[in-house]
Amino acid sequence: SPTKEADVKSAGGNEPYKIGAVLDISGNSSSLGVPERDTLLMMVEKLNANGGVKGHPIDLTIMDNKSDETESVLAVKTLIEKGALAILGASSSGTSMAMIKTVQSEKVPMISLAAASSIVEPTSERQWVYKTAQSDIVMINKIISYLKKNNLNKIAFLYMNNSYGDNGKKAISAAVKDSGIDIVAEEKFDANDKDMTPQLTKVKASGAQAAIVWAIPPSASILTKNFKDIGLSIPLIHSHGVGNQKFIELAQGAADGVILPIGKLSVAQQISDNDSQKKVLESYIADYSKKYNAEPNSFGGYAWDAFNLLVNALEKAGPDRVAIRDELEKTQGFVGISGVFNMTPQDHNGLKEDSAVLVQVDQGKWKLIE
Amino acid sequence: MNERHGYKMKLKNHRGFILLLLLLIIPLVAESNYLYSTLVIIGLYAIIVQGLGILMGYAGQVSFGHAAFFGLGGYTAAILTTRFHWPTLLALFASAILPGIIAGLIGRQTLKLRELYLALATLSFGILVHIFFNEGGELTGGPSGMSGIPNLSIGSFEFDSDQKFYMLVWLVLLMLLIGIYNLVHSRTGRALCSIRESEYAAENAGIDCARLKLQAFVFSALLAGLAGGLYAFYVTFISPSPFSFHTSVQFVLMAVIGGLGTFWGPVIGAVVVVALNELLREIVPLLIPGAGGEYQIIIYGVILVGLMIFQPKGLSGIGQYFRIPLKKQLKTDVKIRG
Amino acid sequence: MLLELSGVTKHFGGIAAVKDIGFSVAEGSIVALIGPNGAGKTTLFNIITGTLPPEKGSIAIKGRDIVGLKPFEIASAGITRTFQNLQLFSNMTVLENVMAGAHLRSKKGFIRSFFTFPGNCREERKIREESLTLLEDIGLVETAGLFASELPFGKQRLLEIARALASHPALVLLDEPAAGLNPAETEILTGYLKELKTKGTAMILIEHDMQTVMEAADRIVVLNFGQMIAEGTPAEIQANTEVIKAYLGEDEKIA
Amino acid sequence: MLKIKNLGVYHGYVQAIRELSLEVKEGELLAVLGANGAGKSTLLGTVAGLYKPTAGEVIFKGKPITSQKPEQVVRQGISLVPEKREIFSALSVLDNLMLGAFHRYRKNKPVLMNDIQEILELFPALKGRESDQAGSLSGGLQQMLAIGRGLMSRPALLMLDEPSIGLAPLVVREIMSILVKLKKTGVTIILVEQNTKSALKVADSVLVMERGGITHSGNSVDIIADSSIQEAYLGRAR
Amino acid sequence: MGEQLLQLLFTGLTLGSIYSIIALTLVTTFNVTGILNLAQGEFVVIGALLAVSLQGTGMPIIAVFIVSVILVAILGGLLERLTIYRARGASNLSMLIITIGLSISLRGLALLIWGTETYSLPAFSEGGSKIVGGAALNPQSIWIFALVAVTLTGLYGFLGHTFWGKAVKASVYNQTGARLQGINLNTISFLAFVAAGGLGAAAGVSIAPITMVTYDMGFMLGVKGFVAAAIGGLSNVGGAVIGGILLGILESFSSGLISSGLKDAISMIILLGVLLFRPEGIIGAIRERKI
Ligand SMILES: Nc1ncnc2c1ncn2[C@@H]1O[C@H](COP(=O)(O)OP(=O)(O)OP(=O)(O)O)[C@@H](O)[C@H]1O
Ligand SMILES: Nc1ncnc2c1ncn2[C@@H]1O[C@H](COP(=O)(O)OP(=O)(O)OP(=O)(O)O)[C@@H](O)[C@H]1O
Ligand SMILES: [Mg+2]
Ligand SMILES: [Mg+2]
Repeated sequence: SPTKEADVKSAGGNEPYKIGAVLDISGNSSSLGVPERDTLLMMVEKLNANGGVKGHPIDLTIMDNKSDETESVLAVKTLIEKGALAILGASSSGTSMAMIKTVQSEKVPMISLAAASSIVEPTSERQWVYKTAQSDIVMINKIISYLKKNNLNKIAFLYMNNSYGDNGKKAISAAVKDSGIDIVAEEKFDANDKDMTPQLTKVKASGAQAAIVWAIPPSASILTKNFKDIGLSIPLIHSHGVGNQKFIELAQGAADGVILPIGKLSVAQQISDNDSQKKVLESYIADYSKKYNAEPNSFGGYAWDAFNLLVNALEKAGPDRVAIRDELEKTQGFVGISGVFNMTPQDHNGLKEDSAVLVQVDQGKWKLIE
Repeated sequence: MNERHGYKMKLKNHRGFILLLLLLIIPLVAESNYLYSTLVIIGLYAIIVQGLGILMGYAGQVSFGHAAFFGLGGYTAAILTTRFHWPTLLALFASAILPGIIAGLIGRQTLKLRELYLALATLSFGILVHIFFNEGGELTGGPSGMSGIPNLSIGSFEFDSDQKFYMLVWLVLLMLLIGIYNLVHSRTGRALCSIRESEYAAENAGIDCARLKLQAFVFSALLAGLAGGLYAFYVTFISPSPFSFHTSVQFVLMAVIGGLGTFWGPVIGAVVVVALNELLREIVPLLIPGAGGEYQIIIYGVILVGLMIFQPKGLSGIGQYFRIPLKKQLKTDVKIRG
Repeated sequence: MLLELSGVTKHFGGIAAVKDIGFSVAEGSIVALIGPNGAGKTTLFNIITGTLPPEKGSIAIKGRDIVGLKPFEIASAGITRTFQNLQLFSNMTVLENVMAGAHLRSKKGFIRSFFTFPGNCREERKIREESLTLLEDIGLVETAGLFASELPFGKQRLLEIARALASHPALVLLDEPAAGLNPAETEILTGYLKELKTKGTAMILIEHDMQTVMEAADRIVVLNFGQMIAEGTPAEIQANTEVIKAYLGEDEKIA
Repeated sequence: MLKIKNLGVYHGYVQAIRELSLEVKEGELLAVLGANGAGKSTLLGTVAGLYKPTAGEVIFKGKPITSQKPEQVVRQGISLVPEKREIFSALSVLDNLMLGAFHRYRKNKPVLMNDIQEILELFPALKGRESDQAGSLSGGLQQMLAIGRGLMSRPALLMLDEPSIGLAPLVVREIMSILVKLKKTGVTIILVEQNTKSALKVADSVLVMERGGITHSGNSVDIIADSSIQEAYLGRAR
Repeated sequence: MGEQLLQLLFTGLTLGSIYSIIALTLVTTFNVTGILNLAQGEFVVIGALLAVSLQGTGMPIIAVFIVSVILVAILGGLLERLTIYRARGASNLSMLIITIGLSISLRGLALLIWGTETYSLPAFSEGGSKIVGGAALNPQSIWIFALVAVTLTGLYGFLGHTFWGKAVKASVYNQTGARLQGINLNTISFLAFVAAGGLGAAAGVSIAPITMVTYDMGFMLGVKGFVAAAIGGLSNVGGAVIGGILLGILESFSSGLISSGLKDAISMIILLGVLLFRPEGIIGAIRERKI
């Protein structure tokens, strides 16, 4: 639904820059879309309050695609009709993929908030498409190096049977190829499965030295509970998909000891003060918790990055889609929530391993390890 | 088809066609891609629901699995063009044929079932196919689907703009409508209806119910598949999620809202459901400032319920309020003979 | 012989609904099937029309064995029926009901139905005319445009008969056609049936109205508890004490 | 007992009953004749509360019951045996009969059971079929069941819509005599019949309907005498 | 191995308990009104979510249980009066659509009130899973089975052995006939939905400790329950329970021994099999004569 930003004209008299966002606010992936919407609304308000982009207020129109791909297509077309200079979103891989044809043919820059690397690759067919969420490979590499360090080389991989889990699986099977690590058990489960014990019993039997799980709550939490219940004692490594307090809450104590790679947002206080991101993170957390009195999560972070990347480009390029696209591609050393972005014509995400850290759950809190 | 007064009805329908044609010209003037793509989606759904309408409204056989045929069509087109590099037009034909064949295979047994049980069987078929899309690995691209589907092109002419696609889809739909119009006013249409009313009586009138039901089923699958193929070429990306059970339910909704067993019902249903969604998207926020998808969903459901309460026979029945009863017939009816 | 039954048997659980029935129907003749309630008359109809499979016995029309054929095949072999508990196409008009009954009179299949060849139209018009005349004869033509469900009970029964006749069958099975008609109406119906007979349509007639039976039937078959207790001309049957005891009753006088 | 004042009933556009007025005395057996579509069933249906009249009123035992719901009407002691039988085909014969007494009592099995026995005595053909599914019965047996169910409700006013349909001659006569017996016990009866002969044998008074109105009414003797009616409804030689 | 099988069995029973309670609630409404209530899953979810909120106020779990059951029962009755009651006489399909509409609205409402978050409830009995024969058994599933048992006996007693029960059945088979016997359909359908609501909530509160609860969980639950009910024979309360347990065990074993990706496929194939070869469900009911 087009949620108009409060008072567009607040900043200067200049006519506003129109931008649009397509988010999965309701439907399956609404847990992604909602914090993203909240973040965007917050950012626009703040920006326009401080004079917008060179005196031009931002006129942001957010549309809900109900986590539906067809709706995504319609939504993005509406926004382009309405003259949006660029599109933010969508929240999940499928809905983002569905929009690509349109933005490519209409030549409108788009910044997706979803992780799948296929969204921006091959860049030769994705000149207009960018994304802010780390590709899974970034996270996988973190995990691989951890496994290597503790020479755990027989692993079990469990993943959610949707595109998130699927991408995770693709990434890891690619990554382990020549790393001397082999996957002795590979199990999947449905997003709305209520008990993963069967899969875990297989893992138990497989003699794996560590279990890696690519899923999001609630199923990730249920799995973690089952993991404890059947008395598995090998290290349990999750993905950044569980990088929110909710996961720990729902696992009801079972989450302690879980290890996962994650954006720095959740451990902002723990990272060293000379980390370039520290300031940005703290200000975002401050703003967000002030406005919504709730902790922001990494999804909100993706939106933050996308918005500021765009504003950045707008300031240099002005209201011109081609110029904006070029500026986005030139982005260097942009310090965001998910990491430090260095875009190139070959890399439309621009995040590296340093954008993630490994943490462990300890008495229901994230604790930085390494 | 309940033509209470023979040819009069036919005239009325011709008016319908003319009206439709006029309506179709307007967007060409409007030149709005958003409008085009909305109409494309409506058109695609209308194609499917027309077929479903024959199956449900006329033959009286419920199907909660048509999203599966829709998807099969889409995936056929996608796979043949991206994996096997078929020419797009050929792939489009295949995307209609294959679901048809599959329908033919499962139909024989399934269509023996009645009402709820048929609904269940089709439902589980739908879920099975959806699982196949997810589990198809390399072939279907699994949950993340497959992208890079080329534009549909006939010879050197490429359907690369929304406008072109809009015209294509509605041309197809129009031709179908004319065919279906003939069908429902033919011997076959009558036979289909009689199956809906009483299979025993139909059989005893020499109607091969099993065969006819199967034909209707295959036909509806063909249309769904065709629509699926077009969808794939239109969006050029395809993944399992649009072909879930929800979509099947949507199709049934459109059929029922439009009015079962009526000729224009399916088109009306498709228009109303899609337009309603789009309208709510625009209007709700104006009514309730800052309202998110939640309100749309609620209102959508409420409207649905309202429709079924006040217009249980579907929207195309509304016309009846304006139609004057056939006084003559009814008077003479009360007369006793002998 | 048009229809020949022999040794036809069907049980339901314990009950022998039809037991070892055998009789035959000559071309263009009317055979009445009478007997107490639950004697097995309707069941026999269901068996002949292929709605129920017989356990034993043979059924032949024009010498061709039709046991195991599907109802629609039997219909195209020339046997149609009416239903005791009406099976009308309620949400179709009276005319459509009859035209549907005439299904076998035209050929056009599913695919050809998408197009309007002049031939098809002619075919369609022919069927339409025929059906209207049929309604005329049976006295429903004024109601042609009503939904079948809107007809009064008695007329619904007449419509069933019209629908059964629409395909010009060689043999019609009528299950209590006169039920719900008053004597005057019944007489008209009886006359109509006899006229049909002269046109060469054979009939098996289940009827509890003796007047009609005696007037219309050439031969009468009497069932009781699924068994055939008598067969013969109306005169013979009226004289048959067993029949009187089981069914007609002593003081039943028949004009 | 039952008073109907210029009743009007529509089915959609069809006026099935027009300005119809009649009165039925306590303990009377009224036969209603008329061709198909005359409106007989509609009349009974309206009294029973199945159809809403557009005009006029229905008064039973001095109380207006116009457009009461069927379930209310039954409690007043009016019971209808509909022409389409409306039996519960998936329930057993026994349950069908029991439910006939639903508005009288909800438990107290023994009493119920011997009522049911009485009914079975009246219809020996149903004996031994108590536990069969009603739907599996033959047409005639179902008709008996429907009538039996009607009797189970012990009504003050019993309305039967063509009860003789599908019944063997013997049974028809049986039923007619039952009606006479019932009448003697003070039950008022309205009998819609096409089997004019049998009906006239038992009726006290007769009422002939045509096009939703009453054309003739009087005691059975006069009616049988009336030649015009002879022509239209009784047919010659009957 | 044996240990693993036992584990799979336990898991199957846990799932089975969930499916059977849902199936049971579905079949109840179906048997009483002839309506297949696709909003049943939403009743379950709303029941659970209400419980979450109530529990937040520090009520004891038993009180939470009772209150949310009562509230949702009221909701059920209310919705019946507002929709089903007004649409009475409409075709089964229209009724089905109405319940779909209801489920959509209720889902939206849940989204509005409780958002997209996932919530959880504490188990009825303290201290997590019990290890039995080397396999973990979730005590909550025992509670659920208790609920199933109670409901089941209640229904059997009512439908099978009371006069009202007969009346209710009758009203499903022939409405006109039922009304002519003085059976008040409106009351029946009203009470049916009150019961549906109450049972739904009860189910919700008791499964939430295992399944957790999100606003959009109802639909999937509904479908599973529907499948379970069908396996058991739609018009058969006992069958529904057995169907649910079967489905649960089937899923558990097929994902434990064959492939988790295909477990739904397997249960679907079983369902198709049942439909084609035993349409009246594994617990058969007699089919009636049509003509
Ligand atoms: N499908 C069935 N299941 C169980 N019993 C059946 C079935 N069909 C018929 N019967 C039984 O078979 C017997 C014969 O039934 P049928 O309908 O043939 O009688 P009928 O001669 O037509 O009686 P009527 O004159 O009352 O119509 C009856 O006892 C009936 O209960
Ligand atoms: N459901 C209905 N819809 C529309 N019209 C109806 C309906 N039922 C009856 N009618 C009309 O109302 C009039 C009276 O019908 P009704 O059934 O009362 O006649 P009847 O005297 O009972 O006839 P029969 O002796 O055949 O039962 C008829 O003209 C009939 O067409
Ligand atoms: Mg019979
Ligand atoms: Mg009548």
